[in-house]
Amino acid sequence: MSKKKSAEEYHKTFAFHFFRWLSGGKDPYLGNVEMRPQKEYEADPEMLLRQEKEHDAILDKVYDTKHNALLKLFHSLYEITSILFCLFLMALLLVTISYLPATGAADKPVNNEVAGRYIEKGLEETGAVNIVAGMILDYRAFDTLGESHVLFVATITVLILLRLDKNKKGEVNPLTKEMNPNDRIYEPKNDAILQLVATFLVPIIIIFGIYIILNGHLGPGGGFSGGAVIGAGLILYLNAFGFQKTERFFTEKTYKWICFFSLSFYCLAKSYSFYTGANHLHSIIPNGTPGAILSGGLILPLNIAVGLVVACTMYAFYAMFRKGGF
Amino acid sequence: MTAFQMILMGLLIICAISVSFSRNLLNSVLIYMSFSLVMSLLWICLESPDLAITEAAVGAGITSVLFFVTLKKIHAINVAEKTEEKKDE
Amino acid sequence: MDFVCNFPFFSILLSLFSGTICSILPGRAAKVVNRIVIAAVGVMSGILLVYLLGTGESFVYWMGHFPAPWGNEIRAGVLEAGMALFFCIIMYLSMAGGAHKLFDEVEESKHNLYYILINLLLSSLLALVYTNDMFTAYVFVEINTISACGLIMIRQVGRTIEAAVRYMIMSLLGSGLLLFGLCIMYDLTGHLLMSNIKESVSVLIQTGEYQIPLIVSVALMCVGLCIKSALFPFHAWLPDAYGYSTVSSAAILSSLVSKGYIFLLIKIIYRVIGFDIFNNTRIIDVLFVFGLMGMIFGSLSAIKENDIRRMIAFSSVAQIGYIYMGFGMGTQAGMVASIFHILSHAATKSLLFIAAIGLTEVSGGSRKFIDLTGAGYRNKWAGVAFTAGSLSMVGVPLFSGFISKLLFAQAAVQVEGKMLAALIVLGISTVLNAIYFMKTVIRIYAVTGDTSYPCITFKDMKVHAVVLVLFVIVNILLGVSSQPVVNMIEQGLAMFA
Amino acid sequence: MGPNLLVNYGEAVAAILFCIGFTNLLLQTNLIKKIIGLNIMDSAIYLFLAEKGYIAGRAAPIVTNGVTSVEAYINPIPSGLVLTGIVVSVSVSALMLSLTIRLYLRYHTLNLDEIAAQLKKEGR
Repeated sequence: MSKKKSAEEYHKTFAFHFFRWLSGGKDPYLGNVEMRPQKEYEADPEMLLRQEKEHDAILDKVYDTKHNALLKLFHSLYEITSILFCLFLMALLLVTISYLPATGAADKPVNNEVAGRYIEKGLEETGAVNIVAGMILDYRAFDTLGESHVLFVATITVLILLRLDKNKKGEVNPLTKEMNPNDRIYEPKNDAILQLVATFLVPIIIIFGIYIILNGHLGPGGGFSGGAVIGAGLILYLNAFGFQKTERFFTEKTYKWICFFSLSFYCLAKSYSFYTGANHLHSIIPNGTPGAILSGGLILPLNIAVGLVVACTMYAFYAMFRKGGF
Repeated sequence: MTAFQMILMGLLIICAISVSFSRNLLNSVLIYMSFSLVMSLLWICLESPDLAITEAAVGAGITSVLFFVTLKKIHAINVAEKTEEKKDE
Repeated sequence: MDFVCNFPFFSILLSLFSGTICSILPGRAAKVVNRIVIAAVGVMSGILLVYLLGTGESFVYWMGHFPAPWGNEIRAGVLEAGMALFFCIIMYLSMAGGAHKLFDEVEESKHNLYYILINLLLSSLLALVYTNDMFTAYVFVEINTISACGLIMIRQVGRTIEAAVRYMIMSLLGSGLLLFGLCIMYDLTGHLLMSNIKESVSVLIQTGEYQIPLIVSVALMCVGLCIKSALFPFHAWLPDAYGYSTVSSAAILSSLVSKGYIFLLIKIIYRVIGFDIFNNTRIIDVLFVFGLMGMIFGSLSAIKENDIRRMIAFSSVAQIGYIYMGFGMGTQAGMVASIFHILSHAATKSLLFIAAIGLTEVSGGSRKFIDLTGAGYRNKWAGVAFTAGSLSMVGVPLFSGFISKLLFAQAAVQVEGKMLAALIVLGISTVLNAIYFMKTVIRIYAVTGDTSYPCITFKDMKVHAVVLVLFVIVNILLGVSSQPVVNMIEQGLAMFA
Repeated sequence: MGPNLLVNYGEAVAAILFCIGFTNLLLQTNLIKKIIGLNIMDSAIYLFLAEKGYIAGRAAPIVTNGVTSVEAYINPIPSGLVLTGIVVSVSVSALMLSLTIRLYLRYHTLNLDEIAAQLKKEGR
């Protein structure tokens, strides 16, 4: 049962005061404190000038890092303590190492049943001839998934730092002025020797990179090293022929989509394998005959995905560093 | 093989120390590049060809290239040459 | 296995995958995806927590087709699920509370990149919470570090970039030491999974083999994580990083990122080394001393500051000192107090950052105390919320800070040699806290004749006000219903063993 | 001192390199050199790990002629861990270099102390 209050009565209640205070109305404390308006302050222009000068002089004096005796003392103290700390760390590590099991021996704690199973059953369980590839992409795939995302997040931070964006209104953002993109010295010049060498070398380098990626489960190599080689080939091409040529087939859009598809494929494929593994379901992906190119279950497609991401990322790093965009 | 490994490790330490004391930034990056190369040789000796390939492609390749671009951006490579080129424009 | 057991795996993969998806979306859509993901992960963690409280035992989840020592694993218990739920709540509120500020400080074309960073940060935090494998922990620590660096420098003014460089240098020193410790541990035990390492370590302790390398490896890992979570002598990067980044970033960094590392340290103590073995080393004494020093010096630096955001940042140094002091006591009670303080500090610090931005908004964007005079009248919601946060930090009953201080004091009484030092420093630190927080509260409620700044009412800041109220409610809930939370923490710690 | 210092010379070299890198990271004033020091530090840890996996007289872990016995190959785990680690160190150095570029463009110096002094002087 609510009783209707008159407006006058309502104005006396706490609720009214509280809501008035909340909505920015009259403040209950404002009226109770005596407030006298101050006399208008008139600054003497000369004095202001002098004050400003003094202020600057004080700042110069205070932040004069080169002639500050205390700061120098602090610096030398810091140097001495860090050298001492590093020497201490070195001694500690050397002593530790002297107690560790001997290198090269076969009967160490490291060579236990874990490594044994990777070597003995690896071929059968993962289908990869290269045991390391089988290990990082099948047995310990979660680490590798994290690793490829480390690369992804590093690219994102580099994009944040170095990408030059135009606003919608066409304003040039302040970074552009800092970056000074008109520097023609950063643009590659038409060097005949470099171009000739690049014409021969770039295809070979890229084919070698592709070989490393596709052969990742059969021999040394894999997505990451192959991708880096391809990236190096692309960078050489860019250096020889300039941005205009590369932009014909490789822009930021291509980069974005390649990265997206490869990483999504990686995530989804691994999710499938994790999910089936954990719930003890049978995975439909065959391992194939060991030694054949189409073997090793998911390892080959994953290597290709990682290779694509790495190649694009390396090229993207270079392009970002050079001119802040593709 | 052991002697070869020891020589390589000696080279590693020499490279690491000379990086710290070299005055020129370009020199220190070049020394770091050779450090990576020696490292990849060492990994061949330690029977890890995967690592050797990756280190050669990444440490001696991509990372050094990125270092060079950075040096160029911060005008640490040959200031004189740069000013000449500006005149040409 | 019940379907619920998939939830930890789903939440990690969902947040990783949403990072990839955000890279092709425009900023606004990325924001929606980000919110949905955080909420979904929070709901899943909540369901998982209820399920675990029902069954009463933890479970292990294979990441792949291979069992324990061969494949990766994640593991979920009450403490892990509770932490994940809490992290999601705080992250969601921080993102919502700082959203309106993001548009002023970050270029519009880079908004989706910001959400990618948040998603990946969430996934790395979840992975650090759930992981059962040391090397996975290292990889996700790196993701956490890099995305935190991105959060610091997304507001691209000189100061934040300098702070980001300092942060990266310190963090990378920390990761280097962590990785070195991990390698030595791997060499001694031959395992990377936490449960297997623990078995091998207890065998090593019994046989008395490799004592020195074992202690050195534990010490290296501890120092690495201490550097990364800004324990007292390593806190030089912190004030700039928290003080100048965008407000959501500051709230998330102070309340979640450093707590992720601390939680990993707790996991290492319990699941890798073993609590009793860890307490028999001298390492806990070092942690205790540095924790005490952090409590005092952090507060002293905060008193000297005249910038509100930097003051709150310095107060973080002091609070992290509290947490390490709890570790240093070497008892179960100390550990429970530390974990409760992780929760209470996370809830309070993000509240303070979000409220501080409301106060600075009505002071012409200035963060100096002199301009903040009377800001509590101009923006009432933020003023009240800031006061509530300050009271919680000082340790007034009804708020969460009181309970954590009470737990610390109770834990200190049980420890023989450290009781006096802990209680004295706790008292001094509380007084110092009161000095600088009450100074600020009095300042924002001082009367000023200056009416040049605008007033803000509820209509202008609906989301912000709701977020502030929710934060205060979380805080008071932690403070009022502390016993269930403490019971849950104890149950979770029992599951760790 | 334990018995194995001379046998473990590879790890000893790794420890020395780690400390050289650590010192560089702490003491060099130039950012570029700090980054190089960081890379040296990381490589040292990877060298340490790779030495752990090495077993004298055994071949690289790539199955040849269908031989799958433990006696034939070295331990594959450290190689896998180092592969992951190298990716991490590349990403980190790319990030650090881009931060360096931005700092230089803003302050025209690579010395962190000078930058800090400049910042304080500007009072922002």
